[in-house]
Parts: sequence; structure tokens; C-alpha cells
Amino acid sequence: MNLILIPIVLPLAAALALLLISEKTKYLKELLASAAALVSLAAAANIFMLPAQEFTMPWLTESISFTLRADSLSAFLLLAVSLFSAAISVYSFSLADKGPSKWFFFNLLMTQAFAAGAALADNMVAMLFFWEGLLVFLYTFIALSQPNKAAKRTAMKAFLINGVTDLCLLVGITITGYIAGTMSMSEIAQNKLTLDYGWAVFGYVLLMIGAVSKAGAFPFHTWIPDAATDSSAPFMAYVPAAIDKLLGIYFLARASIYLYALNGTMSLVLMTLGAVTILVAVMMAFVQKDYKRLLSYHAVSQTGYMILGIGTLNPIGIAGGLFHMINHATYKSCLFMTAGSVERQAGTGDLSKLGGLFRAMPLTGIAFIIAAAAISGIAPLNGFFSKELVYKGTLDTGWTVFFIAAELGSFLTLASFLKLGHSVYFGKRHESMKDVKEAPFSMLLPMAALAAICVAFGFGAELPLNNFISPALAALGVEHGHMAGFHADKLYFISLIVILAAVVNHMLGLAAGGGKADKASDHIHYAPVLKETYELADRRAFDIYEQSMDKAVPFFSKLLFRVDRFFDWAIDTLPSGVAGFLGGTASRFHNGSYPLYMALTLAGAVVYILLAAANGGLK
Amino acid sequence: MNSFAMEWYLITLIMFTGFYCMLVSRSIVRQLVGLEIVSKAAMLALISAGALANNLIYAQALLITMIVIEVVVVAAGLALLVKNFRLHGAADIWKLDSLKG
Amino acid sequence: MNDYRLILFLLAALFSVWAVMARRLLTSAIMLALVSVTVSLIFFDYGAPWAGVFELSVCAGLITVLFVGAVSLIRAADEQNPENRSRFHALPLVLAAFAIASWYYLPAFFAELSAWARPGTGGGTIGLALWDMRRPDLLGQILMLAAGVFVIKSVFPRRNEK
Amino acid sequence: MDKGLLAYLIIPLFAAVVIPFAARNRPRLADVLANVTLLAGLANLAWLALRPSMIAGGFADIPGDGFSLLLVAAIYLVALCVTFFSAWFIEEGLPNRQAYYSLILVSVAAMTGVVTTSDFFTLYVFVEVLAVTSFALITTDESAGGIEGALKYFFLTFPASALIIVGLSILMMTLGSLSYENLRIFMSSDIPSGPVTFAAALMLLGFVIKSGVVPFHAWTPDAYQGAYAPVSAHLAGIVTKISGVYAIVKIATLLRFFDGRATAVSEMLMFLGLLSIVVGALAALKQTSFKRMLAFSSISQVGYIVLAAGLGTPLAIMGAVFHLFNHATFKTVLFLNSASLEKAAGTTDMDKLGGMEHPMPWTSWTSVIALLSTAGVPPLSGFWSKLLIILALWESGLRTYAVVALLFSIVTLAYFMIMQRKVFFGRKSAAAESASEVSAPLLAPAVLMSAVIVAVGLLFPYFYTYVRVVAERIIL
Repeated sequence: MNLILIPIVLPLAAALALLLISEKTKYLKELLASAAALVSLAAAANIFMLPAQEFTMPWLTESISFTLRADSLSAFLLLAVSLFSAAISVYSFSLADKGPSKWFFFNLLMTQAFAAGAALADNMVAMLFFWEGLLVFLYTFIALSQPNKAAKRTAMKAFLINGVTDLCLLVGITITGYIAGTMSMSEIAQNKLTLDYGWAVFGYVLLMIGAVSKAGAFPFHTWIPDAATDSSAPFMAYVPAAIDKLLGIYFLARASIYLYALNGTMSLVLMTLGAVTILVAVMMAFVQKDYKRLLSYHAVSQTGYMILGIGTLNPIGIAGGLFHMINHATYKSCLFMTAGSVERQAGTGDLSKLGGLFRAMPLTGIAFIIAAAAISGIAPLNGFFSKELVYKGTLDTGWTVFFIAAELGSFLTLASFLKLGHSVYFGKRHESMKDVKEAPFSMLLPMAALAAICVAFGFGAELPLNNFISPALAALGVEHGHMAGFHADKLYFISLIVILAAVVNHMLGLAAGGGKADKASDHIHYAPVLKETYELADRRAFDIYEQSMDKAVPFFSKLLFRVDRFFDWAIDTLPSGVAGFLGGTASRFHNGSYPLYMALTLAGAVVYILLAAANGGLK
Repeated sequence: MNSFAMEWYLITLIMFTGFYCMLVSRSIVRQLVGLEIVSKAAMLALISAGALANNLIYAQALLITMIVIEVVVVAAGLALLVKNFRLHGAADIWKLDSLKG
Repeated sequence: MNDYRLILFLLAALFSVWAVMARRLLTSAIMLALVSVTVSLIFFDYGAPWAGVFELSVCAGLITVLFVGAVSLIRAADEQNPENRSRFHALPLVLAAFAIASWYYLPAFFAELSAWARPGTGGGTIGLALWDMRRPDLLGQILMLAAGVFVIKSVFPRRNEK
Repeated sequence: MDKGLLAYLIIPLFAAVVIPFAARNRPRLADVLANVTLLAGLANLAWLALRPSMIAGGFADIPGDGFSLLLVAAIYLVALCVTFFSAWFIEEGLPNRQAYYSLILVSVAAMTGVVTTSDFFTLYVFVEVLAVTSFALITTDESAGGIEGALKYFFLTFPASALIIVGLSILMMTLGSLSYENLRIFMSSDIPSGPVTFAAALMLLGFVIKSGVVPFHAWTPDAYQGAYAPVSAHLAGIVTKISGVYAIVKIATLLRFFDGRATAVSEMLMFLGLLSIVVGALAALKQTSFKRMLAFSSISQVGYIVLAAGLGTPLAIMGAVFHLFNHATFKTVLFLNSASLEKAAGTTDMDKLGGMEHPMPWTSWTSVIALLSTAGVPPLSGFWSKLLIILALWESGLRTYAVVALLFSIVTLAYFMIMQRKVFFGRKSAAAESASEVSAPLLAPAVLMSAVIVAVGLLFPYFYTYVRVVAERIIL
């Protein structure tokens, strides 16, 4: 068997095997899932080491073959997917709050298998197949994570939003394949498509929508915060924080750089999208009062940096985007894991009820601090380097406004993490949380591992840049110069200024909030203009999904109902009426009268004979 | 006009008479009479055709079988007539209109 | 067409019209027998003696007997409810109309038909023709007779002694 | 005459003659004798046509043209179902029990004669025998409806015999012989067809009248509705199909419609077929009597066969032959079920029935299978035959005909659904409260036939091979 199939087939087989195992067994499911994830990780690492591999199988037709191709970008992505899968499966070993564990691991492994497939697929149709498979398991993952109705509703919301954008992707892939004449991405890359042609623009925009919505960019992000409250921490750490970001940005990079040669306008569109996503999401994140919900908005916000980075279209920016992608997955997963630990140990994620947990859970606290520092872009952790590359790329395009927006986002990120960290781990511990203990080892291990990666990729930024990002860029066909590690240039000083500003802001907030850390954001929350905006946001006025579900959908469904009734009438009543009339006539005709029947028979015979004689070749 | 055409013309008239009888009469006996007239005409046509084609032996062979059939058919018709008469006390086919719709 | 045969044909037509128009069913039956006799005479004239003999014995004989029997069974009821005779009185008129109308069409048609006739050899005897060429018909006759017997048996069943 | 199949004619005739003597004082013996005769024949036929070597060889060794064999099998199958059903259905003390079985066996012999003969006059003889037996069978229970149906059947179809004889006369005059082979050779030559086509058209008219095609259909519903219950299954399932529709298919192939000979006749026949489909289906919509609705449905289904025969292409002939067989199976099931209903609930008036599914589940579900097959729902047998017919129409460019045929297939489903809802589903009627399922022997024929429907539908490839062999042999 081809090595490249192992990361897809093994989790798939393990997931199916899981279904056979009784829910009552104690560690069998967890062990099986973890083992499958770890073996896949080893296989992925092996694939990454080896030169590019390919697997082809004839599939639908000649032109659509089932091709998997592990070039350095795909292999890198596969490695990341497998890594997070392994980390989460170990983390979930003893976490109770994740729904029925059989189904949790089933969904986890299925998601892993399909994500691996999507990462490796070279043929766009095959990729779409895996991509749509992910959609199914997204639904089941959320719906089965908690036994309440809210989970089902959120699952449906996620499903519909992603379903619509996946449909865009489907159309986009069809158009792209039609224009290019092939469905193979590597073949298209030989001769990149340009946007001179109207259909090409349309196709690319649809591909982009599919990609960024998978990554969770504005305005397709609204299901993520809902999922944060309605589903489990490992799900959040796994899917929206890691897998979706990885795949979305991966495909955005593929589409924007590998398949299409973009022009300046499209670059501007992407950068605007990135900047808006950063700002909107971080503003929302800043005022949240729930651990996971706050993190989930950050997960959206950070996507903005990646889109911004790729939107710059210069090597530095793209490297920054990709690097930020892997960094973000690392620290955001880690942060969600800490959220899961805190929720498991303290029983709540509400910031107003938490506090002073650092003493009780020092290791979780340390992991949190490292990850939070990383996400806030504090040097010399990994987040700093990826953001620095994005900033550099942005500045190189000459659009300083995006740089400022990104820095503003950075400021608010740090401010919100100061608030979060302060209100959870420091300050006064709540009365009811006196006997909170540290999380179990199986949860600490992946957290610690991911935090270690944050540190390692920070201090030794050369390592991932040279080993992961450079080959990935090479696979995308991007020429680039040497990318340095840490160096004290003007960006570093600007980041110091941002840090200072955030600390000052936090102090101000604390003072205004009466020393309560969870109210440290209130001075901005309730500032004029912003207050009304936030209120609107609370009422979900900016949530396209909720708005359409509330207003547009009922209207359209009513309209469709009317149309449907008409067709129903036209199909149901009209023919049956006509048929009934004709049937009644036919039935009245058969009145049992012998002479009528005889006359009919004889008349029919006469007409028949006359016709036969006239046309029978005689006359 | 040759003799064959004249014969068949007269045969057609006889057959017309028989069909007219079947169309207008109410009595089952007269229906059978009409049927008999029609089949007599058919027999005449058969023999006439045989004579024309100089194939009379063959036509007669057919006709003998036909006559046997004729008898049994008439017997069956009369049997039905008797059954109907036993049930309704009449032999009027126009009154039979209980099956309709 | 010789005059003798023409007269016989016209007689057959006349008897059949009479059979239809007769007031009493018994007359009808007798006229039908006369039609049969005329037809058998026509057969003899054609040179088809076997057909004539069978026609005379079976149709003019057996069938007439059957008819007379049936008529005598229902005569009482029939005479109580006589038919509306105006439809039968119309027969000569209708027949004449049909004859005149078809005179311009049918003979020409039949003349064309006769032009297509393929003369046969005309040899052999009736017995050989029946036995050699029409053997399946004999099987059919046997079947027909069996069917007739069972029909009569089912219509006039043996009453159970009770 | 097909010598190989002659035994299937002689043996029932012999049994028919023996029964009245052997079973003179033991009426039950008549049941046994009739059933054993037919069962033995059917088993023999099954061995003849379905033995493994025959199937493996693609039915290449089938004796005769295959069409006869198929129809003989259908005749025996239906007749066996009917006699088996009758054995338990007939009330004790019906005075003419022996004659009833004798008549059924004679009609089986006559039908075998019809399908095995190779001569038009012999065909006519056997058709007449068949008709005579049918009249007596219809009036078995001496009900008013039976006699009315029989009389209308008698007087509305016997004029057809005269037309057939006139057609035969012209044929004899112009061809010198009445064998199928002669007509086939004549039609495949280049000689102008002249009166031969006219003669064939007259015979076709006779058989069209005898098969109950609109506008000559008036006797059909009366005869089927009035007939003694098991007899209506016999009549609708096979007798009228053999006495009329078979000959139409046969003459259609002999006239070589697919060659473009006799176009006018072909078009007239197709028009009559379409008219039958439409009128039969529409009239069936509004019926309240179960049996009468089935009769109109039968007219509609015969329309499909006549339409296909009129088209005459090999594919259409395959469809016609296949539909002929299928019609025998599903119409038998439906009529036998109506007889069961009559026995269990005392009526076949659909307005008085309802909810019969609860007391009579077997009857209900065999009806469902049969009606779905009639309406052409895949994968049942009726679907394939209708598919062949509609495909043939479409391929010949007769799009309108194809669409109408398809549309009225849906109407078929509609009226059967109405029937099923009125009779079996829906609220329980007073009749359903007191009724109970009929005994197992009465169900057995319907279940057997339903199994045949499903089996033929699922094993369509084998059957297709067979039907293709038949179509090749009877056309070429």
C-alpha cells in the first residue's frame, strides 16, 4: 500500500472500527483513536521527509482521476493536521465534557481522514469530495458534542453556512476546471490562469469564498462563537482553531498563488477582507465575558492576518500568512485546551466567576501565558515572527492603512488577553473554587507540547521558516529571499509600543471597572457609539445567517409556498379534474345499452373497412 | 362487371341485411337469425372465392368445418337464450342493461 | 353469371329480408331454413356438392330444428310483448338505399379484387383435402363438438335428486 | 401446426372428456383431475424451457418459434391458477361442476390450438371453440350479470367471425393457401400487396373486435364484470388475449409492418391501440365496481399491446409479446383477488369496501404487486415490457405516441391507487369488520403469480434473451 494513503485510510478504518466498540468499554476507544492518530502522525512525518509522492487511481472519467500528491506544501499541511489530531486525541483522553466518546472519536478521526485527503488531493474534484465530507462531520461533530437543542441548532447553522460556501466552491471549481481544461491542480499550475477573463474572475472569487469561509473569515464566521458556547472545548481546539484554518488558508494560498495569477485589484480585495476580519472580530472578542467565546472571536480575528498576508502577494507576506497559519493553529489549540482544562476543573467558563486559578493550576497557567503571549505577538514567541512577516509584506505593498489596522488588531488582542488572563488566573479566587486542582496529565501533555512548540518556533524561528515555509513556498512556485529570525528593527519597537499601550489600557480599564479584571473592557464596551454598535451586534444585527433566517427566509419561503400552491393546484387539481370529467363521460357512455354498443361496433367496423379499402393498395 | 363482382355485391347486400337485423331487433332469437344470415353470406363468399380461384375442393373442406362450428355456435346461443329466458322470463336483449358505468 | 344462379342469389336475399321482417319468430326460423336451402342450391350450382349436402342437412335441418325448439319455448312471452315493427318495415327502404349507393362502388371494387385471384389446380377429392391439408381442422372440429357437448351439459345439468 | 406442442392440446382434451365419466359421482375428483392435468403440463413446459442447459444456451434450442411455447406456458399457468382457485372457490352442490372443469380444459386445449397453429383457418376454428366455451363458463353461476355479459359477448363478437371468413376468402383467392408461411413469403417479396393487405386488414378487424379494442370494446367490461368470479380471471387473464390479441401480434409480424408494407393498416392499428389506452384508462378512473375497473384496465393494457403490434419493429414486437405474458400474470392476480374479496366480503363494490388490508393482508399485498406491475413501476415485470414498447415508439420517431403511452401509464397508477385506497387501505368498513382472510389454497395462486411477476421483473435479462429469440424468430 502506498504510504500516502495511510493518513487517510488508517483514521477512516479506525473510525469505522470504533463504531463496533461498545460505549461501555473504558479506555479501548480512546486508546484506539490515539494510536491511529499517532501512527498517522508518524506516517505524515515520513511523507514529509520523503520527496514528493503521488498516488493516482482512475476515478470518474479519464480527466477526473483520483490523484493524491504530497508536494512540500501538502505534506506540511498533512503533518500539521496529523499533529493536531494526535494532540487532541491525547488531550480528550480523560475529558468528560465532549459528548459520547465513541462518537467524538469517530468524528475526530473522520475529520482527520477527510482533512488529510483534502490536503493531499491534487485533483480538484477529489479535493471537493473530501471537503464536502468534512461538512458532514462538522455537523455531526457539533450536534453530538452536547445533548441539547442548542448544539443541534448551531450544528445546523454551521452546516448551512458552510454548505452555501461549499456550493460556491463547487461552482468555482467547475468554472476553473472548465476554463483550464483540466481538474488537476498541478497541471493548472503549469500554466496559471489570469483574471483577464470575466469567467475567471468569477471562478476565482467563488474559490476564494469557499476557502476563506472555511478558514472562518468575516462574514462567514458567525457559527464559530456559537459553537464555542454550544459545543466542547476539544472540538473548538480541533476544528475551528486548527483544521479549518489550516485547510482554508492552504486552499486560499493554492487558489491565489498556485492556480491563478492575481492582479492588484484582487490583492486589495483580499487585504481589505483580511483587515476587516481582524478588526471586527477582535472588537467583538475584546468585550466577551466567556472564556471559549472570547477565544473563538480571536480565532476569527487571526484569520484576518493570514488572509492579509496572502493578499499582499509578495513572498514575505505569503510566508507570513502560512507561518501564521501554523502558529495560530498551535497557540489557539493550546488556548482552547486551557479553556477545556479550566472548564473541566472549575466547572465554568464564565469570566466573572473565575479568578486566581494560577496557584491551583500552575502548568495550565504557564501554557496559557505562553500561548497568550504568542497570539498577542510578544517577541520572541512564534506569533511575533509571523505577524512581523505579515506586517513587512503589508508595508511592502505600500498600503500603510492595512498595516495600521493590523497593529490596532494586535493592540486589542493583547488587551483582551490581558483581561482574560487576569480574570482567570490572577486576582481573587472565588469562594466556590477553593479546591480546584490541576488538570490530569493526559490533558497537560498536549498543552505543554503545543506551548513548547510556540516557544521553539519563536526562539528558533529559522527552523520552521527554513524547513516548513520555504519548501511550501517553493511548492507554490514563489521566489523568495532569505527570511531572518529575530532582529530588532522598527517593527520590533512598534510592537513594544503596542504592548505598552495595551498594558496602559488594561490599567485604565481595571480602574474604571472597580478592580475587576473581567470588567476591564467595559470602558471601551460602553463608550459612546461603540456601545450602540455592540448592542446591535449582541442582537446579531451583523450576522448574515441570523438575519436571513429571521427575515429573508420566511419571506422567501412564503413566496415559494404561494408558487408551490399554484403548481400544486396546476398539477394536482387540474389534471384530476379533467381526468375526472373525461372519466365520468366515458363511464356514462357505457350505459349498458346493447343497441348503442352494437351501433358503435358496426360503425367502427364500417369506418375501418372503408379506410382499409381506400388505403390498402386497392384504390 | 364480371359475375364474381355481382355475386359479391349480392353477398354484401345479404350481409347488410343480417347486420341490420342485429342492430334493430330486440329479440334474442332474431339476433341469432341475423347472425345466421351474416354467416350464410360469409359462406357464400368463401365458396364464391373458391370457385373463382378454381380451388373449390379446398373451399369445401373449409366450409364443412365452418358448418360444424356454425351448429355449435347456434346451439350455444340458444342455450344462452334459454338461460336468459329461465331467469327473466323474456328474450329481450335491449332490457339487459344492469351492467353499466 | 348465369341467370339461374342470379335468381338463387336474389331468392336468398329475399328470404333473408323476409326472415328479418317476419312478424312471428316461427316464420323467421322457417325463412332462415329457406335461406339455407337456397344457399345449398347455390353451392350445388357452383359445383360444390359436399358443401351443398352439408348445408342442406345441417343448416337447413339441424339448426332449424334447434330454432323451432327455442321459439316454441319463448313464443308465449314473445307474443305478449311484440316488438316495435317500424324499424323492420324500414329494412327494404334502407337495403335499397344501400344497394343503390354501393352500386357505384362495390362492384368495381370486387371486380378489381377478382383480378388478383390466383387460379389454383383444383384437383383432389374432398376426403383427401380434409385429411391431408386440413387435418388440424378436424382436431378443431372434435374440440368444437366436445365444447358443444359440455356447453349443453352445463346449461342443462343433471338435476341432483333431492 | 406445431407437432411438438400437440400433446398440450390433446391431453387436456382427453382429460376433459374423461372427467364427466370418471367424476360422475365424485365431484371432488374433477378438481383433482383438472389440476393434475394442468400441473403436469406446466411442469413439462418448465422443463422444456427452463432447464439449465436451455438457459445457458440463450434459448437457442427452443422448439418452434418460441412464441407458442411462451404462450402455452402462460395459458397453463393461468389455467392452473384458475382451476386451483376454483377447486376451493366453487360452492358445494353447484350442479355442473364436472362440466365446468371440462370446459376449462377444452378452452385450454383450444387456446393451445390457437397459439400452435400455423394456418389462418385453423386459427379461426380454435378461436371459435374458445369463444363457445367462454360463454358457457361466464354463466357458470347462472347469475343475471353472467348471462347479460355472456349474451353481449356473444352478439357483439360473433359478427367478427364473418369478417374473418371474408378476409380468409380473399386471402385464399389471392394466395391459394392460408398458411402463415405463405403470407410471410408473399409479404417479403416485392409483389404489390394489393388485396392481400385488405384481406389481412379484414381479419385484423375481426381479431380487434374479439380482443376488445376501443371502439369495439363495449362487451369487455360487461363480460368481465358479470362473469363467474374465477372465470373472469381466466377470461381477462388469458382467453381474450389468446383469442384476439395473439392473432393481432401474429398478423402484424406476418404483414411486416417494420418493412413499411401495409403502412395504412399499421397506422390504423396504432391509432386503435392508443385510443384503447386512453379510453380504457379514463373510464377506469370513475368505476365503483372492482371487477369493472379491472376490465377497463384490461382494455387499456390491451391497447399497449395493439399499439406495439401496430408499430411492428422488432423492439415493439418484443414489448408486445412480453406485455402479453405480463398482462396474463398481473390481471390474473387482480381478478383472483377480486374473487377472494367477493368470497370474504360478499361484494366487489369499492364504495362498500375499505380497510380490507386488516383482515386480508395477503390479498392486499399481492394486489399491490400486481397493480404496480400493471402501472409499470420498476423493477416489476410490467415496467420492462412498457419500457420496451415506449422505447420502440420513441425510436421510431413517434414521440407523441410515446408520451401519451407514458402519461397513461401514470393514469394507470392513479386509478389503481384509488382502488387500493378505497378497497384495502383507509377506514375500516362494515365489510372489513366481519371479513377474514380467505383460506391458504385460495391465496396460493395469487401468491404464485405475484412471485412470477417479481421473478420475471428481477430476472429480466434472462427473459429478455428469451423474448429476443422469439422476436427474431417470428419476424425474420
